[in-house]
Amino acid sequence: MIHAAVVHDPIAHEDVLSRVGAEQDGAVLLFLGVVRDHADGRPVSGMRYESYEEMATPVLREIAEEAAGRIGSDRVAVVHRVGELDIGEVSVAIAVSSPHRAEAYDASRYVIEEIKKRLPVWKKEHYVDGTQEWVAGTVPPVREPASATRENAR
Amino acid sequence: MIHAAVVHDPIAHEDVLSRVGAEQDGAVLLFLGVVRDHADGRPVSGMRYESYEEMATPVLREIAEEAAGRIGSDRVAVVHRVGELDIGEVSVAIAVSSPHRAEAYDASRYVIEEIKKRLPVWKKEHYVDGTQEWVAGTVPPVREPASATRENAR
Amino acid sequence: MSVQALFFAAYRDLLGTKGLAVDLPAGATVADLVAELRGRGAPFDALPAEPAVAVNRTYAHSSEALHAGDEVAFIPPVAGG
Amino acid sequence: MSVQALFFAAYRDLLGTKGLAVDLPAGATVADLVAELRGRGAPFDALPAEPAVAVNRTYAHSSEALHAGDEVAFIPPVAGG
Repeated sequence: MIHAAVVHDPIAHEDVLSRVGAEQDGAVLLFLGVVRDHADGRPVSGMRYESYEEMATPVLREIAEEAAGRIGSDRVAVVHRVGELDIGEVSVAIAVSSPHRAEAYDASRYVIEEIKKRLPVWKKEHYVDGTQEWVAGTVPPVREPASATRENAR
Repeated sequence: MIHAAVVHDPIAHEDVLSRVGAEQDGAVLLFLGVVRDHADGRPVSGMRYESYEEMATPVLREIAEEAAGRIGSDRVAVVHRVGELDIGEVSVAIAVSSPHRAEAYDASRYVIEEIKKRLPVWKKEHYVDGTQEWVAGTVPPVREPASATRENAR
Repeated sequence: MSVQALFFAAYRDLLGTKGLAVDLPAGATVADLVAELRGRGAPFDALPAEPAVAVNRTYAHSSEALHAGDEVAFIPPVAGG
Repeated sequence: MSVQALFFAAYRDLLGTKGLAVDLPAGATVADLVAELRGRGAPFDALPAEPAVAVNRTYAHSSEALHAGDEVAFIPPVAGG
């Protein structure tokens, strides 16, 4: 089952991993994004993640579903944490399983790359010198003909 | 620290995962190879892995060291199991961590691909119908000028 | 008509507010909303001329027409993961 | 001189033995060992003419010279992972 969630509490990666796997799957992949102690050479003491939560949750699910669709597996689980994180804490966990390894790597990579491109989440780095800064991010892509489609949907 | 081992007991993937990770690492990747319930459409009930253990251990270490060298991280751990495995049991666990995700994916993939190419391990599939068969494998590559080098080394 | 503008992260810090209601003429687009806000002067004029925007939690083009009650979020460059 | 030939997996099943000592003339190569074994007839002649071989636990070319006491493993196509 596809699982996608934005959470405030620490991520237990075992719980994310346990959501994937099936008797027909020969490959399981777990990716963990972790707060590291430096950024562009500057010592970092921690990180604050914020999200537009009402939008982040459905976008994360959409990304997970796209990843699943690419590989024909519904064993994709992704959890993104927000709030204050210390060095070494997990900000995102992505678990995928599939019959063959190539698909698992493909789907895992797809999820993290799409998160970086379009998940409405921001992070502020706290530096060891006491200053803090929003991390320079990526402008999310916007599809062109949204207006007509939306009109029709109303 | 680079870790490579061929083991007979079940793999505890948490132990493999816990061998990697460092304060400068923002990406952690765990790959698990799992015995699946079918092969080329035939229902499988289990798998027997055999190795040329005296050679498999150093080759596995060599692969892990090459992967580490590619990405400039020494956080690479790989454990391959041999013996009788049931469906769903882990045959190989690969954990990698690195400052950035691209390197972690690269190193993880390198380890599993090289294992498939040259680790002296074989597997016999046990089919649900009671028959069993050695899995068709890959002829390992052999470097050309081994003779001269070896003479000099003696 | 009235729409609800939301500001996150760097935009919220810039403007000192999480969001505000904005009155717009019927038929106004995302671009019209951005122009209205930037026309207010500092600090609103520091918003980009073409920010990424989500209307009712879906990314929307600047030409998209708005409707009364829409939730229009100004999305700074994202940095998840 | 004598070398120790080892057989794994499908090769072991084929030959019905895990290994055996083989006497070879001084200066014999991997290829000479393979030829000697295949020359024994069934089941040895079912070994490939150019099998992958490891000498003292390192993959070796068929032209590699052998030495007394070498461990020469016949490596069927590998299938780890």
